Amino acid sequence: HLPILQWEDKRGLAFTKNNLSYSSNALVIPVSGDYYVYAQVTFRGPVESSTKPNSVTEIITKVTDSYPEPTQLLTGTKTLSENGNGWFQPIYLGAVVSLEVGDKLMVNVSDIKLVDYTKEHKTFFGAFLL
Amino acid sequence: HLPILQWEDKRGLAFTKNNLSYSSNALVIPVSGDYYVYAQVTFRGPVESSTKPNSVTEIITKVTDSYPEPTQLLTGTKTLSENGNGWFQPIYLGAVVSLEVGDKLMVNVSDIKLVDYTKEHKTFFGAFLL
Amino acid sequence: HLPILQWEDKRGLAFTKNNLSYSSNALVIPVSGDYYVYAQVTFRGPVESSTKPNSVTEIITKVTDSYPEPTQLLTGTKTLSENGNGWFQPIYLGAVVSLEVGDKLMVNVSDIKLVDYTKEHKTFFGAFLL
Amino acid sequence: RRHVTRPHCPVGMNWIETVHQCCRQCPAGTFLSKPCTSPENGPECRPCPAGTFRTQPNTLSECQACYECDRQAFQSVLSNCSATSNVACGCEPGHFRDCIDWPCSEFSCRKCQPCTGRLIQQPCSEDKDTLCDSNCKPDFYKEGDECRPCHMSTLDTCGEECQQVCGSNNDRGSG
Amino acid sequence: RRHVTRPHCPVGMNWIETVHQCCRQCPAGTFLSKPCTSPENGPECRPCPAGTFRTQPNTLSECQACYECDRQAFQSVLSNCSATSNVACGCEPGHFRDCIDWPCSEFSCRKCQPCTGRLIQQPCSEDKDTLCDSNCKPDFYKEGDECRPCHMSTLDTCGEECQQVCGSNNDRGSG
Repeated sequence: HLPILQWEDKRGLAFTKNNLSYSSNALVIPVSGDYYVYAQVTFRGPVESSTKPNSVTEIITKVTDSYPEPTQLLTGTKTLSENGNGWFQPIYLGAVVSLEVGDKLMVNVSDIKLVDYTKEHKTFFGAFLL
Repeated sequence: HLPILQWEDKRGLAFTKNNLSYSSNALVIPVSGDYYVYAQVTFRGPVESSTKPNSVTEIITKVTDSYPEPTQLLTGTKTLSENGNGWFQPIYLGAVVSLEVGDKLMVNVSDIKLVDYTKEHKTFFGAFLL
Repeated sequence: HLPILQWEDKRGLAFTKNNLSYSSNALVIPVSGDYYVYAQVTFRGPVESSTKPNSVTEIITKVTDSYPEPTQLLTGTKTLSENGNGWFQPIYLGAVVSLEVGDKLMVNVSDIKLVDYTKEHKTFFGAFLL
Repeated sequence: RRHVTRPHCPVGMNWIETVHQCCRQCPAGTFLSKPCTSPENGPECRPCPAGTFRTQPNTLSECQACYECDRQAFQSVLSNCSATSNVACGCEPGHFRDCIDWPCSEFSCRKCQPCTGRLIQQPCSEDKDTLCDSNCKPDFYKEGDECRPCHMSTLDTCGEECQQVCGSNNDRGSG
Repeated sequence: RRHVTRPHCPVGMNWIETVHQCCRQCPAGTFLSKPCTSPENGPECRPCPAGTFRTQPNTLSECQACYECDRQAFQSVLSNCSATSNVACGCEPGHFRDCIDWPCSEFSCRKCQPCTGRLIQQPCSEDKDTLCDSNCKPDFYKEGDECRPCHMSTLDTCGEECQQVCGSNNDRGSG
């Protein structure tokens, strides 16, 4: 599977409440229902080791005890046409999904070395019950 | 008018509830109020027939009995600078709009042949009452 | 600081209600709580005076009486690889933030001359209490 | 906290929150339409509707929607979606798979290059373009990075390279 | 409307909505953990936890998260984040700051160009690439926009430009 992002859940703008908790890289759903789930990942390059990527991908996935494989809920794939020097590419995803209590939400990316983790307002992830 | 996208409303991740129904390519508003409306369309190319497009556009429109023409609610237009080979370009739109009972919401695109319809988590459309 | 966008709050699709008011370029928070805040800015070029920009940035900021400096809540930065002729680049941002009564929300951009202000459905800004 | 850890169910069974008990999993190709009333009797499982699938035993309330192959982008169906497996897509003949991402879940189908005037070192395959020989076939001369047939060359278009390769042919007035 | 304008508090104090009164500000490097019970007695201020900061006196309930320097993109830490100041990032030695936006809050660190075979007009600095002299150093000849050392040239690779510069050296059989 694609690498999973880790998140800050307490400091600065980050917070969890209404029993929506964050543990081992996932938001854990406290009560079944319809949630608006969203995430933005800012990708940037070039970076040291990685070869010149021709695309970046962000996927919000769901893991549930009722099924052995993760389910891809939302996907954003963008090809890159930036030339040699510095490039930035934000991808925002958001939609309503039906979730069960205990379901886990995670964000996967095509290449973790391309993720801009330097500022909390550029890469973020969240959900709220409708 | 620009071509209108058709949507799956029952299978896989798709669902309709709280009387929000889907018929003839549109979400039908069951009760007047403010809704958060959103849609993502992933465009991709090159495709067989179409000449090399220089831009892609996604528009969420409203059709109402009280006015003969559709109203453009949200628009995302992106020029393409990808060279010859395969390219992907997702466009996400979302905002709060005031709607009346019976209003219909649809998604128009600049060129339907450029829409990636192959995976439900790449192109999606929805709304919820605030 | 980066230039602040001005918004239409009454005509066309624009509206304010539930005491969320708009004054001096900012949405004013009427009651403390968690809000989903969002904005899309469509950037476009080339424009007369400005040199060829190599990026565009949109930032949703918060100004509060409790702190002398604005806080950056959400940021979208995209490098431009468009060649000479006309280009369009929409940036959408949206997330849940905790706000206090009296807080002010604004949208800053890297270069105000590059903002496409011509159609209300291409550049928009809003928030709703969860 | 109310639900610290979910009680563990025996192998082949999953915890069903709504009935607060373990139920047997529905087999691959089906979904859970009604939970079991007790662990002993089985849940009601219904086959995945057309256009959906489940590759594994599960206690989900719906099946996953099948992907579709991108016909407009020269993709072809390698195997159709079934109740227990997603569709598998490849490229139409004369095209190869150009991966957009890793592990190539997104790819575009590009036309195989024809190697006009050259010998084929390696034919076009599922995921690699034809590999053409670097120099031209006999009776072809190099023009930039193209190989042109001698018989198409005329005296004034036949530059130095062409002379070398096709020179003798012209004397024999062929073509 | 209920709150047309907020009552003004004296300098050094902010209006706290939850207790409907003015409270003294917490100093930079701390945040307001409990509002004051009356304007006279102070609010409870707690130091910003590790990884957060406040540069100004405030009555906020949390501190701002520190930025991080982009190590994979050759950024280096000029000064660490402290309770009262954000991290400051620059570029690793041998790189210069290539601003992506104005006022250069986003920048990438690019390798300084080496000026092989040329004199350096201006060395590489924090925010500007090395400025190389337009013509080549002595004993170097121009090839395209590169400067090549004479001693590396051999008779057949030494074109016209090279002859001019290195010609006399070859006679003296150097290298």
